[in-house]
Amino acid sequence: MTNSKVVNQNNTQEGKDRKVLLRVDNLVKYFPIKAGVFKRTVAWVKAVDAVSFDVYEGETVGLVGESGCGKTTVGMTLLRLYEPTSGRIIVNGEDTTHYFLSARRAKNYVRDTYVKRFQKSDFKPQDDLDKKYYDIFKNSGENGLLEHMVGDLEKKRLQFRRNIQIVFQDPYSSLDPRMRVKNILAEGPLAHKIIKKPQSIETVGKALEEVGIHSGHMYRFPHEFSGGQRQRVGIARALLMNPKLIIADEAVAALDVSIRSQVINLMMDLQKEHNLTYLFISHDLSLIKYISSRVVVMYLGKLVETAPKEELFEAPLHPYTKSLMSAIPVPNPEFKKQRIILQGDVPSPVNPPSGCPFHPRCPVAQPICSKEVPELKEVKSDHTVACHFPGSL
Amino acid sequence: MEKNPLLSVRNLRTYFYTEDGVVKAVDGVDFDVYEGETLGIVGESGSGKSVTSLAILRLLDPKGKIEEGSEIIFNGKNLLTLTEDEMRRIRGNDIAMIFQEPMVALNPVFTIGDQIMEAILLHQDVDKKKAREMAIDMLRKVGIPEPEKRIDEYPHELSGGMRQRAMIAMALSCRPKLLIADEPTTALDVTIQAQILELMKELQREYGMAIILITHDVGVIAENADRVVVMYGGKVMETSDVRTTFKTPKHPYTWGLLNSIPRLDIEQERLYSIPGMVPDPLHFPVGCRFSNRCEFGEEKCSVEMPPLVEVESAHMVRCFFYHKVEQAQKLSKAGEGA
Amino acid sequence: MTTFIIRRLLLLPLIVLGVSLIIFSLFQILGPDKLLAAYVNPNVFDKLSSEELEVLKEKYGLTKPFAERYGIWLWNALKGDLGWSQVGKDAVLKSILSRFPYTLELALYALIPVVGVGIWLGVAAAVHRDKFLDQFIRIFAIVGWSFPDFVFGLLILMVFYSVLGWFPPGTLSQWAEEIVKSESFHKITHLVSIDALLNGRLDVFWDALRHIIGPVITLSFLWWAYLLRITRSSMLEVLSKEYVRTARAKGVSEHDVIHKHAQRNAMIPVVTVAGNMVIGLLSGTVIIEVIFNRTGIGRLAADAAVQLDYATVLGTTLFYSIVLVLGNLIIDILYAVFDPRVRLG
Amino acid sequence: MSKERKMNTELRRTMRKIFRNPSAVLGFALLIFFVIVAIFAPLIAEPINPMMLDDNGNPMKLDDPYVMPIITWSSTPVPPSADHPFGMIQGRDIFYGVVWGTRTAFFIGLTVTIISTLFGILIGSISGYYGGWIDEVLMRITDVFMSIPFLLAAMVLTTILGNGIDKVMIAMTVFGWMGAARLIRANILQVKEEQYILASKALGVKDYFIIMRHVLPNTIFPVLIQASMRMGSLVITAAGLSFLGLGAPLGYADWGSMLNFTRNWILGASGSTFSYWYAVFYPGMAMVLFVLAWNLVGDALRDVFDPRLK
Repeated sequence: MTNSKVVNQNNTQEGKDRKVLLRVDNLVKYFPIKAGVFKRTVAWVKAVDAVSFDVYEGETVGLVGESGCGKTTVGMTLLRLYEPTSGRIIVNGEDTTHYFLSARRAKNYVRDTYVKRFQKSDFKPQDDLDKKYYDIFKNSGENGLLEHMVGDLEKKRLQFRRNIQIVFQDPYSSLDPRMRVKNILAEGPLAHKIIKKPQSIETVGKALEEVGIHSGHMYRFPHEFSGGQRQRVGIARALLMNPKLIIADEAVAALDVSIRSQVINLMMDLQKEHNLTYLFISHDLSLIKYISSRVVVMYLGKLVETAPKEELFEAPLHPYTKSLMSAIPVPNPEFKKQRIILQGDVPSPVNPPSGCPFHPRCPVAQPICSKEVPELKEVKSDHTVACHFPGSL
Repeated sequence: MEKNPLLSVRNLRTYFYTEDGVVKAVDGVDFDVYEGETLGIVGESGSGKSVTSLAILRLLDPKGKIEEGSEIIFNGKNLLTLTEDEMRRIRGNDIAMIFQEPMVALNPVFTIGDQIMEAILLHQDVDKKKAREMAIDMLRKVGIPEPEKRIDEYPHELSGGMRQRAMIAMALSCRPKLLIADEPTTALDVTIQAQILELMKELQREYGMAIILITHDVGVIAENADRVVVMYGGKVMETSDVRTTFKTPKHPYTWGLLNSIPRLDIEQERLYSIPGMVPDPLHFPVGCRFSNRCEFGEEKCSVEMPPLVEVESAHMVRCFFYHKVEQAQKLSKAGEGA
Repeated sequence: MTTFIIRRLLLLPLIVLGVSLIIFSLFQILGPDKLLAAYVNPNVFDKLSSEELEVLKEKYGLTKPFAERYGIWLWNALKGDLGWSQVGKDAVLKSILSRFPYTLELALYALIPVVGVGIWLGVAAAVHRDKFLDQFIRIFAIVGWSFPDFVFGLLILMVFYSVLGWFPPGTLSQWAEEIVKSESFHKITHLVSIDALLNGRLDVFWDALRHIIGPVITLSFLWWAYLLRITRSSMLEVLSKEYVRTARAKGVSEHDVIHKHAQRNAMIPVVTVAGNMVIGLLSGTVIIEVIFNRTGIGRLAADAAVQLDYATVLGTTLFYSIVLVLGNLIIDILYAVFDPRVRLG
Repeated sequence: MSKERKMNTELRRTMRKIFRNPSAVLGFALLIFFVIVAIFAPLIAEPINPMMLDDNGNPMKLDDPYVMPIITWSSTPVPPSADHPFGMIQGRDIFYGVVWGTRTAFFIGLTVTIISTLFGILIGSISGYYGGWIDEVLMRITDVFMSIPFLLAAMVLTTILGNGIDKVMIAMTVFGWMGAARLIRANILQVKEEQYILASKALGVKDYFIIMRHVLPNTIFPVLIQASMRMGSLVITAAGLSFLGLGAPLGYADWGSMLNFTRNWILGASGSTFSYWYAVFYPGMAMVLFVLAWNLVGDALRDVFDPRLK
């Protein structure tokens, strides 16, 4: 497992204990395509294909890619609005992959993923999580581990929902048009019994003021607000759950240019105040450069490059990352940049190209690229790339 | 500069008469487009940029009226005085248009070939066979692979980028003198956007046509336009050549806009935010339309509409206090250097 | 496309089975005594003793459990034997098939004015949106839609038959019916008016026409309205679409913008409605056939329902459901033809 | 209290939108007229039998005001007169029947609409929200019910159950819920993909609350509009059944069965039938106007709440 290596290095190299808040391990999400007389599955849309990355506490990770690269699916799957096809989602040092399965399937998951491995005589823990679960397994056996991981599933689900929240792209469809803002905002905290009904006015008022909306507007309906204000309401809704991680899926893409920076600045201020962690999903590389500390680049369901922001923007190694950067229009007529115009369209994720998914459009592709899938390698410290010839463009 | 403009828009006012009141979507807009150049019109939603483009071709929906006193002079003729029939001969022939969303801008029940050929047959004296050949040529020219096959496909069978190419082929099939491109790449991915913008530049060089490029993306304007018109609240706020506007913006709105977007070319500590909301066209503020969001404004601004004045050669600004922006710009440049 | 058709055809037996099961179980509410009445001459029925009744029940299998009786009916139905129709005085299947042409003929005649005029008026209303013409057409349509078919039918009868004496009720005059039934009259299409033309009997053709005009007026007045409204709203929606603007930006004339670019798209939902209408006309002209005293399948079904002739009721409902499923299949195929975006699969 | 004011302006805007349209005004006016007639029926047409006197010598009160009293033994229709403004048919006063028939129409229409719509909503929302095999089974059942022509099915069931308006209502409900079920299912499938539903799921809100709080309020309006438009056609069908002699019993204050009387006089093939026009006209017009009222109201509501279908 490549990821554990990355984590350990980080801890030692930077000399401080950066805690991994979210670890995405080999996440796969396929959607079936059904056809034929009996609607059988004939093919799969490989929306997310073996994606792994870590998100440390307090940082902002930018997940960037073009439409159809699977970045939104990653967000939805992390939130378990979609169930992952395979892979693990580890939050705060606990495997949460099975949280939203039925109790029976959750147990099967734990048995298949851990117990069967632990029972082998030559088993050695590969990472911290293995070690933790193996200790429990040794001390209290299979039932003990099951109790630890599957016991009280309902409570675990609620805890999970509180830990991870989402801010959506579309400020128009992300708020229920028939509900007053007060009820929209109070819904989550009431469902989790964080607050009681009489308190809701006070809590909601505070949250609104915090995102820069007059608390007296809590009785309004969403359509009485502008796009920017609605997005603020969306942020307040997430904030009210006291989450550790907020997934922002194109959170400012639909806003007018002059409103975007208001919302971006607000989100950065809130991050400091609440010690939030962000996973910022966007197609806009300039925005990602501004807001994030580390960047994950996706193409056609696969992760192609991940690196700290400065590193990535100074020396991108994957030809795709580099072309993407060159394609972003810069509002400075005097700024000279290398122009790389990619040929053709993004292929369909139903029939991804063989080998490296980027090879049909890659300006520096070699014969091997169409045959072998490049592995994700750590080329420099904390800078991984999936390319046979990194840095050749 | 001494050339005669291909298109002159003078005091264009376009009002929409709705149940809730009169929406002054475009309220006294002036600009010129010269042969062979690209004029960028930049603005946010409600700035009136798209309405301006539709007004030029007189394609507004029935609620919108072009007010008396407006002039749109194309090739020496005032388009607003032409009959509907005369206007029809200009549309698609002398002035063509491409739209933001090729998926909805192309008719879903006709093949792209049908739609390109229709434009050719309307304006050129050719038979169907010849028109088909011309359409295939056009498709090849805009970089659609296997045009002989693609010509018989329906819009939904093409990808977004290919659709926009087909749209361009349709618009350029009669070699217009002016192409109006209304957010032509907004719906596309950046790598596809780069392809399409490059294609438009190539075709412009080949055909020598003028382009009005309408977008909200200042980056696209900076890289593709020769001159720029900044619109806000139905009015032109600033206009000059692209370099001048982007290097030394003089209107508070332009300045704020350029400082509020995340950029690849410079390091930014914290983005500037233009305060307030995009104005509702039903309730523009009195005086300067930007006065309620402006940080440089004084009392005068909320009373009186500033005129559009030429502050440097060919650099027009609608602001009483543009020198304040000059100072702020100097300060921020100094800060960058430090 | 092929898989789509196969899928739908596979559904057909399921639906037919479901329909027959529902109707069959509904009749069980009656209980064996009343069910027996369907088998016995009513004059004899009242005089029978209870023992005799039991014997008869046994004979007709009415004492057997529900599942078994349904099984027997189903088995016979599969063999093509739907039983004896008391109303039709013939085998059920034969009664249905012999009456279906009359209904089909009426439906076809009604369809021409309904579709032609309905679409034409709908487009006109949309193009002149909110103007006088639009308001007028809309009022006309909603009034038409609000008229119960039997009230309008009665009015038509009163005016055109009682007062003017032009359009009599019934299917054919006595003399014409005799000609049609005679050996020398060749039944080619089984549609009387067309067969009359093919046989060169203009007088019979005219007689058939005279009898069919009343119901056609009634049906078209009621159905126009609906088609017109759908066409209008669909047309309005299409006219606000961007591709209509693109067409105008190309310099396409207003006539072509409306009748080529817009109308072709607006017809897509209209196909569904028009199709449903055909199905409705084929299966739902019950009241019209009763009022105008016409021979037809609706009339057969109505009579059977009133007289609890359950073999006929089962037969006609099954026939209807088959028409409906096949009709819907055809609509979906047409839909795909009209809209290249729809891929059936 | 800006909140209240906001509400009021919103409401006023909607009202203004509705009442700017003259046909909507006509619809509501007609509807109100019928409501008034229905409420004050005992005052407009007193439920008494003038042919029979009670002990005090006053006309006897009717046991069941919905059964039209026979007031003349002449079986041919009697033309309108001062005492009987709409004339008489089959010995019964047409005016009385039209007035009390209003109540019958409301009763049948509202009951059937409400019950069948509620049932449809139940089936449709279960089907749409849960999807999978539940959806598959429920929708196939719906298909089967939809494959039987409504009028015929209602006829069969009414005949089996026996005459009476309660039987008509049962029959129409059993075969009348599918439209609402399909509509609400389609709407739910659409709403389910909305981001606010996903947001609620991400908040950990329970399914039941998501349906009740978000899905239903956002899907129910088109169903209610459809229901109001169905009122008209349901009344037509009920009357149609009565007209065929299956619904209300003979002499019941019901527009359809009054027209049933007329049928014989019109098809009687004598040249003078047009002189019986009042027998068709009054009950027929009552019905047309009643259905028209509902259609106009439904249309107006749809225009306001569903701008897509203007």
